[in-house]
Amino acid sequence: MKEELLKRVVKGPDGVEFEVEPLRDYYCEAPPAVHPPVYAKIVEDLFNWARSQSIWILGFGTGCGAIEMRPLMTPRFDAYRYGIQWRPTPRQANLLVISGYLSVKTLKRAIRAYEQMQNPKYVVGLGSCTINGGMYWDSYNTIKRLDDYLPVDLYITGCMPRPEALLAGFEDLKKLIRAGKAEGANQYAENFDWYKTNQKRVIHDWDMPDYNW
Amino acid sequence: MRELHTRLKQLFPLGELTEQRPDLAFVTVPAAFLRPTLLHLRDREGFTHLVLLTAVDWLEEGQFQLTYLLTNRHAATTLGLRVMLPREDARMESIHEVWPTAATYQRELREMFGIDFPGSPRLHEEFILEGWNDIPPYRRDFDTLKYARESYNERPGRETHDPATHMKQKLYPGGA
Amino acid sequence: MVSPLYIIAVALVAAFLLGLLKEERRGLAYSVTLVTLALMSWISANWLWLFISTDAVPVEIYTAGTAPPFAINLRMGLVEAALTLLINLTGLISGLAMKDSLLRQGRRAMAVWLVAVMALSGIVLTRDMFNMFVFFELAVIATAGLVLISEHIRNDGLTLAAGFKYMITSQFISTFLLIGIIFAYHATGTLNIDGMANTSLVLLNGGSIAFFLMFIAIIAELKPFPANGWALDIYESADPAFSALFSAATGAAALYAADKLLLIGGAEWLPIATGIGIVTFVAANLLALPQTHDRRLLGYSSIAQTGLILVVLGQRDILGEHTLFIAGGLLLSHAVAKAGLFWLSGLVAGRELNAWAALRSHPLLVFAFVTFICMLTGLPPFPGFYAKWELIHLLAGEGRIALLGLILFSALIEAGYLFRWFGYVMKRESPAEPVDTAPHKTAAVLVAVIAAWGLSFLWGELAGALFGRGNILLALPLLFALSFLLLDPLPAWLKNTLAIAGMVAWFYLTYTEYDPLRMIFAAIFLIGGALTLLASYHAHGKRIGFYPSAMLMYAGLAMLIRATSTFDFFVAWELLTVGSYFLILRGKHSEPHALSYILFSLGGAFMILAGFALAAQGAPHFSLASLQELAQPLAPWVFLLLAIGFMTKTAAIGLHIWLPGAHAEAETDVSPMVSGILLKAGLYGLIMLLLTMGRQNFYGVDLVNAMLWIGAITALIGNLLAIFQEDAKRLLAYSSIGQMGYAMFGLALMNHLGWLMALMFVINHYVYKSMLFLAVGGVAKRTGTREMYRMGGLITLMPLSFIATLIGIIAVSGVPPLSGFGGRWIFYNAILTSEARLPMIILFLAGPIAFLYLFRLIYTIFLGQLKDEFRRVKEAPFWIILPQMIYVAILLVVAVVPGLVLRHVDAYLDQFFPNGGLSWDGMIITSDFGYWNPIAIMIIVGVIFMTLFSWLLFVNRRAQKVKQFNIVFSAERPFRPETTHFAWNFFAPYRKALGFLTLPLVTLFWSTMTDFLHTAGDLTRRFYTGNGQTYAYHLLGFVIIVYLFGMGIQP
Amino acid sequence: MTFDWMKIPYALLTLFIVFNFGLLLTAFIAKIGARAGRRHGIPIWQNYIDLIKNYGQRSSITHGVMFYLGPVFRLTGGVGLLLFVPTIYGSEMFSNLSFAGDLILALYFVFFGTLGMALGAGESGHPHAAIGITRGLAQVTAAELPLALAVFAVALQYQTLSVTEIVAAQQGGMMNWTMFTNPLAVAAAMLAFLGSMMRPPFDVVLAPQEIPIGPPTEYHSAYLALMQTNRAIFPIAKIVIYMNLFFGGATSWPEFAVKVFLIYLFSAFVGVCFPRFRVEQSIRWFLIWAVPLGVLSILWV
Repeated sequence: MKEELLKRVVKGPDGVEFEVEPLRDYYCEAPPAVHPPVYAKIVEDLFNWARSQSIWILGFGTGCGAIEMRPLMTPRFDAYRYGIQWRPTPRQANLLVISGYLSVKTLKRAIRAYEQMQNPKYVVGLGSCTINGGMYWDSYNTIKRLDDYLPVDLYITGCMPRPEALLAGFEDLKKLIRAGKAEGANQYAENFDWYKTNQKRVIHDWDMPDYNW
Repeated sequence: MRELHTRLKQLFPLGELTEQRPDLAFVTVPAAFLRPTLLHLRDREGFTHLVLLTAVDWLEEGQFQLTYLLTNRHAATTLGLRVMLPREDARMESIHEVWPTAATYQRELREMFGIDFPGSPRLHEEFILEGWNDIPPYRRDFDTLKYARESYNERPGRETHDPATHMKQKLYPGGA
Repeated sequence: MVSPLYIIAVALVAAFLLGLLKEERRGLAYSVTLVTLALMSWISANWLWLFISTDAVPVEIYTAGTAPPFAINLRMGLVEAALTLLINLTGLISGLAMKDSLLRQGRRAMAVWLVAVMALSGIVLTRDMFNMFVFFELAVIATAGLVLISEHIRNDGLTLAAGFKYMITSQFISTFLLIGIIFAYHATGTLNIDGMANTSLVLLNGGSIAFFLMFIAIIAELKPFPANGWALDIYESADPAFSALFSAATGAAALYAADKLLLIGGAEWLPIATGIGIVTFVAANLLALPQTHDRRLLGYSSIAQTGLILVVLGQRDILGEHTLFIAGGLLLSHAVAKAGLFWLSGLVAGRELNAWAALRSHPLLVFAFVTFICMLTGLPPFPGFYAKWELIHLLAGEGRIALLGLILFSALIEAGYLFRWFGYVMKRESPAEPVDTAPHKTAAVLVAVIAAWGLSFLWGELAGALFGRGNILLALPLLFALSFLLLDPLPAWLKNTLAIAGMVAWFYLTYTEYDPLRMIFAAIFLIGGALTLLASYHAHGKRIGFYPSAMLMYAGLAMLIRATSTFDFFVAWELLTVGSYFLILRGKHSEPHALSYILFSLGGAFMILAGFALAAQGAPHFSLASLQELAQPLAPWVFLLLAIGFMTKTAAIGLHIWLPGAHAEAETDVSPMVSGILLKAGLYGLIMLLLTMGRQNFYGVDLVNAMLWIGAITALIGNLLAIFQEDAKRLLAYSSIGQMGYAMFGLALMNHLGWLMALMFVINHYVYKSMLFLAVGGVAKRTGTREMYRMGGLITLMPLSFIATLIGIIAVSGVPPLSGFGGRWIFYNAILTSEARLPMIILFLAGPIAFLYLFRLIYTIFLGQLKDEFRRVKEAPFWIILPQMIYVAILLVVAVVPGLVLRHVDAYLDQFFPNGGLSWDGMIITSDFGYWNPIAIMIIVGVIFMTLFSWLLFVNRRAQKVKQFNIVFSAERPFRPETTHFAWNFFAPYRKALGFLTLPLVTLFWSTMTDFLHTAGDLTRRFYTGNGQTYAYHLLGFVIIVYLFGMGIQP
Repeated sequence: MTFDWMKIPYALLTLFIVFNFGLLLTAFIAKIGARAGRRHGIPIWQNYIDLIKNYGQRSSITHGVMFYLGPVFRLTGGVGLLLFVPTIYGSEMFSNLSFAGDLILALYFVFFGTLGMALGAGESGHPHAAIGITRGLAQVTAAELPLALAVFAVALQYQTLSVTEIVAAQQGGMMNWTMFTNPLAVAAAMLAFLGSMMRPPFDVVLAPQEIPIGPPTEYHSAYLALMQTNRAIFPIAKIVIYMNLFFGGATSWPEFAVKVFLIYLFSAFVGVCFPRFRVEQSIRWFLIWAVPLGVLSILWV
């Protein structure tokens, strides 16, 4: 545990001393909730269609695959015409692209970013490394199966996959969303303990609340 | 380079010069003489730039080799100083006063090889790894594969091919 | 009637008898001394009563029935009776106060003491020059003797040196005097002063040199600058009770002697006396400025006062019959206050000014100290105030402007060091040695206090009789305020209730008198003041000193709006200034700020005084309304002086540097009083001024236009400075400067809507600034800091304070639908008819800048990250919240129905500016250019807001409440709240762009000014080497200079 | 006073038209910007989809009361601003709720949303939000000044503060527009317009790559949807004021559409051509270039 997260005794302006427990006082402790589709099917279909046509990707590159994401914004590929945009904050993003190998250290940040996104949210694993470790299969600090830690909706294979492959992958993701099959967020909430156990097994210095709201 | 070596040798008990290129050479220095040699090189010989500081694990010899790579910008020559350390309880004098950037390299070496540099700033803070709980991963007695197998789940069905044979088979299925 | 001769005879006999007593019978000797002094005082008092109660003529007495020099010629008149009473009483009380040292020094000292007092009385009583010389000799020798006898107490050689220096110089003087008398006797054949005067001595051959010698000798006895080094050592080394006599009685006697001599000299010598007097007054005050030794400072101050009185005597050609009233007022003020201060100095152990902080634990002594310094500075209701008022008026009436200016300038310096000293008393660390509270010593001080107030009443009555003015001490509000002095031992809540009741009652009694314009101010001063006082319920204990000060301020405010004559107005102005000064000084770290406040305020007040005096042109009674009858070339000057005076109070740019510190450092409930309420006094003054005088042309500059520019620049700089403050209360203080700039701008537009806007600002500023100061004060009270960046995230802990602040900042910023918008709307309509377009642009720039500091205020305190140590902070105390909530209600009501107040004012303004008023048609307010419907705005905004809010509530009904660190942080987590709360140096880019506008040039200017004065004082101090010889040279030099001047003007 | 209740449905109709127009217009402008970069750009209906998507988000979090109120304030500011100004000249139907106040009301109501948004973002506790706000507020003080001066010049010119009357004075041919009768004021105002549109070179407030993304960093789901709605309405409402003051107003919806589009295009055009200013640079820029124009326009009237 990092020092700033330890319990500490502070003195208020009135001279009374009391204890501050950062993890309890500064962070929300609630577990994630399952948000099942609640509206009539036609409404949910409309929403799913909208979700599929408005995919906001979190601007967060984890590995070398991040370099393949940038061309999507350029005139050559122009992903905007498919309703795909980048957002700089996880609060507004729907899609987390794990772009390549994921070291344990980065995994921690990826988990935070994912948990701070709002339901429904999607994860796409990009490249072989996210599938089975790829060329980092024997590395001491790189995870090999992304779906142990985050609910992945779609993998795009390749080392590296070209932007065309990404576009094709996004189209597949859209189909999944429209079909109502992209319920990763709920899956994550339902199997929260399992995911946490997996995450904590590789992240040895767990210095954050269990769920990062 | 030779001249330099001759000059230096009159001052310090250096080993033999290994010349890789006309502008790149390595020489071994006893650990105790490293610091004066570095200072001499920096202040008298114009080797003002510490390019890198790295280590090699000679497991079989029971030694770590530290390499201090220095560059003389004007003469466009690079000289590497090698220092051999015993592997057991490895420690080396810190040179962060000579080059402040060395502190960062020394942090890395402590984390990855477990070589101690007493007095180096922020030496014991985590550098690249977070929450590492095994022996330093760059030591050769650390079994990376075993560690990876134990720590990270494998996906069943993964195949591994040697690129040379695999590509040969693919390109020339007949086996020409 | 007992013959006045007995005053002298009794003293001589008693002194003789003392010599017969045995050395051991000191107690008896002491009793004899006191009885004798009491007897002498009784005789004087008897005579005084006779002259006051009947129209008795002065009595001339020749002892031994023959003319001097073989006998003594005495006269007893009103002045003589009063002065001998003063001298004898001072002698008696000082004798009491120095009981210990007199008993130790034995009968000889007592005998000398008696002789000294007797000699001083003799100087006053005698009517012949020879005996004046004799009495002077007696006084000098007795003085020196007393100093020398007391030497063995201190035993440091200093006293001895001081005594000898005094002796030598005095003999020097006596020689002049004696030679002069011989010449004069030779020339005129009489020693009688009136006789000499009748024979017009100076016209006789060789007479002028004789007069010069006598004159210079008497003047030198007054210790004029620079020939006074020898006397100062006396002040420094003698027993304080003796110094009291030396300062009060010797000074009075010598002045009277000088007065008698001027009778002989006639009009030609008056300018010389004036010149010596004013030089002394200015120089001695300058010298007093850098002093750190209390008695030496008092010594300088005594010399300065003597100089001032000499000026009055020298101005008798224009003061005429009022000389007595003025000189008497000044002299008695000086004598009583200085004697009191010297006695007080006997109670304090240390000699540094700081050591007087020991007084703080004795409220009664603090009160005494306050009484004395207010008396010395000539604040109402003390006699010096009446005297100064008449003096300045008469001087102005005769056009002696330079003299007037010098007197006021020097008086300001005097106020400077006296109030600085008071600041030390209240705020500096208390020394280890306690105050000596021996009853006989404190009694002396208390007698002086009683005398001070008694004289104040007397002078008030005299002023009533002579000039038809009301006695200030009989003004009901002031009496009410003073009664809190007696009530001070009561608990605070009780006094608070009384105060509120009193203010409301006064409003109820007087509200019929006010026209709508005054009504606004009356409501703010009295009802608003009462409302602010609600917050004072939060204080526990007795809060000694708070209520007298606060009520003094409110009394001044209450009297201000009722004032019709310049005199009443100025009295009220001074009262509110002093009251607010005491209030501000109560803050923990407010000492330097309170000092700069009182200095700027008094400077402003003196400007106003000068302005009124110029306007009156010697008329004893001048009503405010007559200001409009003034014509060129006088009017612009009067306008200028008055305007600068009032702008000091509104903290216009250039005169603003006192405000931030004073408002920020004041106590929680004082800040709204001084900001929300007190600032309006300045605006009231400006309104009064503009209403009566209108536009004035000053050498081609339209002064109202100049004011327009000042208002605009004030608004800009005030706002700009506010955004760079880290201290919340300072931020609000600077914001007040800006807001006052707006109001001034509105007034200076000189059209209907401009005035309406200014008045709307008056109301709004009172409400929201009081509210904000209370809210911020409450937060500061709970968190123990005023620095905003230390706070943060308090919204959930202090929700009510937050609401008050939120409403406040919306109102200040002028965003619809709250009341600030009305002000802006009227502003735009007002400037459309104005020709002044350039200053307006500055104001346009100032407007949006307000957003910056307002947002900073609310964000850094209430939003953002909550810190560790404030996690358990509670909401501000109930009594601080309550007025805020009332203000919130008022703001909302004013926002919806601004017509409630404004339409009356609007109608009232029609008589001054018939064109361009608003029309109030139902709910719509229409101007010549636009329209505004506050209720509709409120409803529309409310409906839209509520609709959207309900919609968001519905769609977000399941939102998860998270805590402060649950923010996206670039996939990291925040480290600590302190490093996550973005608050310090909030507008750094703005500083880069426009920071050059905030260079403290004005502060630099004023601090250079004070430095300069101090340096001047220090330089002059080099004259005083402490060497007797040097002092003799000074005296010689002085004589020569006066000779050259004096004889040079003779034909 | 009797209130004409029919004004409410009419006002809602205006709101509806402007809302849709705004959504399409911003998308269209974005498409033009994309074309300048040789891309296709977003589909024209993309804004609708984004809006539905954001309402369709299932979860949301809140940082406190002011966080909640921020977007409400913001949108109230936008809607209110639109409704306080008559949209179509000469049409009783689309004069909206302008009976409540004149030009000054509109100008000051602009700040209503700004202030509320600033408070909401402040409550989120995110330092980037606070940094963004300080930048925005600092910039707006300088950017609003030329506008205020220009507005004042126009008010002086027409001797009225009523928007309707100002438009009325500009009727009867293009040469009666303020743009031609008082070109200095219009120039100053259009420079101020650039500063208030959150587009380059004055978009350091949002600065997506630097302080992602300034004030709205923590906003999401329905909060964001409300703010998007405002992004459609608010610029149009602002442009309506410009149109009415400087470009002769609009007598019909097509004219309205064309004028609003052209004015909007101006800022987009400058935006794609120029890089971003730092705050102190933009303050200096406004003070050096735009304010003197405004001052001249006032002196010139």
